Amino acid sequence: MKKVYAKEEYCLGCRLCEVHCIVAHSDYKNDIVKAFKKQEQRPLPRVIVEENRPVSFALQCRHCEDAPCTTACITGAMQKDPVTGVVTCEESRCVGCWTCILACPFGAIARNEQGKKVASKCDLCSELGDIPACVKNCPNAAMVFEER
Amino acid sequence: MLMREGDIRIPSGCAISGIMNKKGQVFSGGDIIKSIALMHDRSNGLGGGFAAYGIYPEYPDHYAFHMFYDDVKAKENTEYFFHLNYEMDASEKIPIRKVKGIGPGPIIWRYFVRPREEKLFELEMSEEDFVAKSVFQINGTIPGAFVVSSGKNMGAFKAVGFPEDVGEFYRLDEYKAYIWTAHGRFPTNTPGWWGGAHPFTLLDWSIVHNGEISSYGANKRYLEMFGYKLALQTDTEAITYCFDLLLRQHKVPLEVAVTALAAPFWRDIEKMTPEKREAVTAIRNIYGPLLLNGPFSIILGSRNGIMALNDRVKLRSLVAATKGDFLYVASEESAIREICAEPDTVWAPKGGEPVIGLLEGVDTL
Amino acid sequence: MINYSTPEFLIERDRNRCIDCKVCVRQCANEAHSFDEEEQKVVSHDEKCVACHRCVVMCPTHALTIKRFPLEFRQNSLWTGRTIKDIYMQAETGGILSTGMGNDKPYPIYWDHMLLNASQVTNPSIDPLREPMELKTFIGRKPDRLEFKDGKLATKLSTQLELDLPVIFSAMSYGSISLNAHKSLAKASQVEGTFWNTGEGGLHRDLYEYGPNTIVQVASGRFGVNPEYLNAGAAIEIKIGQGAKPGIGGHLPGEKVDWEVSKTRMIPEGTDAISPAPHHDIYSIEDLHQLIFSLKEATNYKKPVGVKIAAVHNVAAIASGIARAGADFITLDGFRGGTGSAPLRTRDSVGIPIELALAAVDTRLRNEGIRGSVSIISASSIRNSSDVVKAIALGADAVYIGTAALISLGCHVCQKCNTGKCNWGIATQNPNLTKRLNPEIGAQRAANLLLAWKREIKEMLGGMGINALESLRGNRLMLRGIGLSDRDLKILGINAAGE
Amino acid sequence: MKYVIVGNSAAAIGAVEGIRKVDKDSPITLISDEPYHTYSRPLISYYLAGKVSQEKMYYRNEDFYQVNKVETILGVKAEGLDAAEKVVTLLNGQKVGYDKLLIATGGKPFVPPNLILQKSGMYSFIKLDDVKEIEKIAKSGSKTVIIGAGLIGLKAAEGLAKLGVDITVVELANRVLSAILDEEAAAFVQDNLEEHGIKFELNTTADKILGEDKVSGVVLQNGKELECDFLIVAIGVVPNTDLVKGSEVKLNRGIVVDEHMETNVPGVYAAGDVSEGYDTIYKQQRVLPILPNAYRQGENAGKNMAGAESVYAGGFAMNSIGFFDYPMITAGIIKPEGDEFESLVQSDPACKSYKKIVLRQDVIVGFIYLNKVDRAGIITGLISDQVNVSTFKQALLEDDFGYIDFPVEERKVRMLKGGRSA
Repeated sequence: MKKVYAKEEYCLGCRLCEVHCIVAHSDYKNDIVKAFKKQEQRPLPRVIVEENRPVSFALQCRHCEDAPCTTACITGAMQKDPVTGVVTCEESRCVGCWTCILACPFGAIARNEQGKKVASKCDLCSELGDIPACVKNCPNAAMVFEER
Repeated sequence: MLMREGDIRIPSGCAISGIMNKKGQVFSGGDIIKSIALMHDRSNGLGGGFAAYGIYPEYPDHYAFHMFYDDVKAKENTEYFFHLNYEMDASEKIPIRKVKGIGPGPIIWRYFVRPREEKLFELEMSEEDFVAKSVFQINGTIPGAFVVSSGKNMGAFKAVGFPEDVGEFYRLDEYKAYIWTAHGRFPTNTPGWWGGAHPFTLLDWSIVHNGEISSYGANKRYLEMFGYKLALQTDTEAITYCFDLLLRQHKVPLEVAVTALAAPFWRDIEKMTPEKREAVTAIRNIYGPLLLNGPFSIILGSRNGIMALNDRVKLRSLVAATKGDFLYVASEESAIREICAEPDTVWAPKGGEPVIGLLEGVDTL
Repeated sequence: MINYSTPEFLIERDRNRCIDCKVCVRQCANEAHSFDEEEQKVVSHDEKCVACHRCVVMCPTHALTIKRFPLEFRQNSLWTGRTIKDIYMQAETGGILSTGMGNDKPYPIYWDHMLLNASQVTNPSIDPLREPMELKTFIGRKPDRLEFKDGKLATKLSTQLELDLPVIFSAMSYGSISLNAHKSLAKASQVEGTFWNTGEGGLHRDLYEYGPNTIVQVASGRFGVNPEYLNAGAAIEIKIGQGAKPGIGGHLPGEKVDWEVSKTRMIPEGTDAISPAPHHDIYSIEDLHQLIFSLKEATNYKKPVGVKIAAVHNVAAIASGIARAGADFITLDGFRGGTGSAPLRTRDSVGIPIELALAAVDTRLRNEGIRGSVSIISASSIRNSSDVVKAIALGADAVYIGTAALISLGCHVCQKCNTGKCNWGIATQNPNLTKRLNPEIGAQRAANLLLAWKREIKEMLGGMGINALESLRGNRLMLRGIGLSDRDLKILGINAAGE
Repeated sequence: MKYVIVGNSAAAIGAVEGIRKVDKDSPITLISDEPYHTYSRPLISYYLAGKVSQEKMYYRNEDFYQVNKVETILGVKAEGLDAAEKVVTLLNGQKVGYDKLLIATGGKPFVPPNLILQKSGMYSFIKLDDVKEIEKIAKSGSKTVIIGAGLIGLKAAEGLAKLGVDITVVELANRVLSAILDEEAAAFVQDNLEEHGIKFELNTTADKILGEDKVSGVVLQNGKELECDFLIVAIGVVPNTDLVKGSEVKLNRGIVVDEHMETNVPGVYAAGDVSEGYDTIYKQQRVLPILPNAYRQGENAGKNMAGAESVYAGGFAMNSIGFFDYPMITAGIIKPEGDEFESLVQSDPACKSYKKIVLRQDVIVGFIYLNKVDRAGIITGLISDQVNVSTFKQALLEDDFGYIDFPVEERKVRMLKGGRSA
């Protein structure tokens, strides 16, 4: 399946991927300013920028084949789509037990505790039906979305 | 007063025509006049001319200088120049007949001369280089004098007017030549100076040309490095010198000269055999400044034959035909059929592909 | 002591648009933005801004604008703000004023005083979309004539550089610019069929694969010069001078000499790399002759060897000497040429415009009948394809582009190359900054620039009724001057518009 | 091929999904004594606290059985196994034949003899039915005693506290969550629980239950007497091996299986809390009663039952749990004994955070994260992959520890691989 791969040698550490991830998962998908200023509960970025200058890179869910988060999930909220391979968290079923956080070897799942506690993770922007927002908006092509 | 050729660059469109007999049989100028006359509309009455080879069998080894003089002073100065540098065996007014379409012109004179041996020895020059240098000297330093032609057993005849009138004016029906070329001119502006009419000649070379080459500036500056003085600033002059440089001075084969002037495209060069590719690449690299860019069709004449050539994208018309020992080339097919109703073959040469007609027994122009 | 300096630029932040995402904070190497923890807001510091626009371009909400700082001195044509500030700076530091990029003074730009021709009626223009349009260019020594024996070519040509367009990336050393910038230019050269020049800092091991598209430079410091290096490139350029600083050497501060630069330059890590003003083995033209032939010997006469000089008053005579000393090409670098670092006064006051130098050299070499024996590469201040066309018409075989190439990579011409804080990852060795230039993107952009210029040059050639570049080269009839003195026109060898 | 699965929780569901990855069509019969659609047992405390509805407890969508072509026999207990005849006998007398059988009966509460649930008001806290009963009696102001301060006991306490129940937790060990926390961590957790009104009696347990038919109090071994309206026994869970008792299926603490999750009886498999499995840290077969493990064992068993070759590589203890929004994640050996271990500890009372990482020869074998639990899975991953962390040991406890701290090559390989593959 197509996944996002980081090219750390070109990551600027600018964190625009985080900004655009937030926007893509907000109610204002085409308006950054509103996504940040109007939305009461701003989504968490689902991409993590790790940085230890000069090295930095963006990391998001690897959508593992055996996805430990899905086998660990106590509610069945975390599922890997058998067709697309995308691992998503059905937030209405998630109870915020964080077993997925315990299980994810990439540390790619975040705790969203703004309202109902839910696990927040990369969904490859499946809803937008486009290439993921982080990849699309990376100013330096430090991420690629491709089949390997 | 309008500036004349040499003071300014004047572009022009034209008609050209040429006839040769490959066996060297001479024939009268009547046909070439008829041929060029048919293309009357391609000229505008501001210039016409002819070159003829084989017209002076009585002086085969003399350089026949055809001269225009604005005044007697110019004639005297030039004749003094000849006196210093040449043995002169004949000198006469070129016979003309009054024609309605030809206005008042310069003093028209011709001389049959041979370079003085001591001069050649003194300057360590070949006869031809010496003559060429003389042409530049006369044109460049004697006010009011202009060399119309300077080859052996050949001559150029030109004037301001329509070409058929020019032919009649010079009584060309009375001359016999084995090569005739003709030119009818359509300059965009000209003061009506006779020297500016075509053909342009140097030594045996004569050129009639239709077109306007956009590479003129590049060609000119390259030629200047080799000592040419482009007094007239005309394409015809530049083209003549291009051939002179390549064929006479650098002694490259005719096909090399053609390759330089109407080079094949790189995309075609890539498909050539390695050996040919190397040679053509070298030609384009070294002689690139001689590439004639922009539209042209020319007929290059020499004592050995003629070559007709189009620019490499064929932006000007050119048609060729054969009939027996005769080779015809002209801007329009009708101009050939006018004098040769049923040619053996007729074709339109491709851009950059020369039509070469050589006398029997010679292998280059 | 109070600091008299005042900001040059004003950073305007639209608070209605700013989302405090801190992208600007992370992007500014000059620290012109910071995050105020107490206020939980991003704030700006005008005095640190150099107007490189990195933050403006990166800001996801377009909340930032940079303006000229509105502080005015009393109007004075002689004592301008810039003049006054220079004095403050020197009074404070006692130092030579240093700067980057090329001369920015309002001297005449001759390119803008020359106009090109086009065909009308008597001569058809040629449509490059329908007809072949050839830009192939050869750089190298050419014989006066070719000889043929039995119809076959008998002349052996010396090695020529073959270019698909008459534009080469000019010498910018690894050290003055980043490895990623080098990679970008090298790759773009390969893609578009031209060359790039190492500059005087050697050739990084990773770039040897681009050797067939590389001109390696030998300068007074001889950094990175060894037999392998000389043989790695397609041609060698001896750098005598640079248009931005004629008569001046170079100085790469030790902090830019990291491990990779040190390996490439063959000098200890962290030491200053000082290029002497002259080559200390070239004090005369005959010495140059010897170096040219030493380099030819070292490369088995397989590589064209050129010489780069700054355009100075006597440039035509010097160029003639270089041609006669055996150079295969001469690079003329005009007084607007760029630099990674130069003394301000030298940059702005020494040398002559390339347009005049180029015309003078071409004319001189033609008058001497030796123009064909040497190629001329014109460097400095080429901004666009029409400048290229004008340079070729004046007589250049090809042009070098430096600043334009860097702009294609993102340079915003803030003139702070000398600080090593290039926010675009170009003129810096700071690993935090160099990674900002992704050489894949850089190569694409630089190649796109060349491609675009190719297309434009073809359009202009076609318009002039020319379908091969050699018919434009030195064809000054295609140029007309506008607003030039008779003297200028004479030196340029062109007529005035309307003539 | 006919598959029979006894059980309806994580291991059983894992087995269904495992079988269906290999065999799309053969019939599967799933038998459970519980009458419900598959649900998540850990969610019963959430149910009790009113945080999830019964529908939201479903472990898989309602069409799960249908989509996976599973025939269910729910609400009927499987009573006996005749391995020779390949037949499972149900409590209602029905006999179900199989070609391949999976026993995924899970665990059952361990109840010491003196606490046998004979009076009303005494409950376990394992199944949905347990909380459905508790729900009826647990009211604001009512009192309860919970025996056992393990995961189940404390989850029950949290759920009841939210209903306003007065709670005392009794624990025999010296600390709460003694299986997964060391003393220092346990103190943090206990403090937090106490802040929410839960009382503790440690180092003791129930001695005697008071009340006639109905529980009215507990007398502890330390002599204290606690009044209560109901009592929850949450001492522990043991494998529910009733089905195979008396059969030739070999038992240790749990059902003994090989790396394919197959028992000593060919065609009979076991997975989940009922079985043992390889513990990669202790390097021995153990019962690992945790949900992720159950699912993986079940899935693995399913694949093998369907004829694929699949090896269960083993697991180790790991838990993520939280009380009153105070999260904790632990795994492996958390209270090491012996010279071979090294412990890295960072304790920050101001942030109520605690981190402990236990290493054995520079390989992580266990950890405790309290409060700051983000990205804990990276450590779990390092445990599973037995990565030697000597080069980046110093970064492990940092707040921003991540892949950036890995050696470059290790990082690139992991990230480029694009995730774990089966």
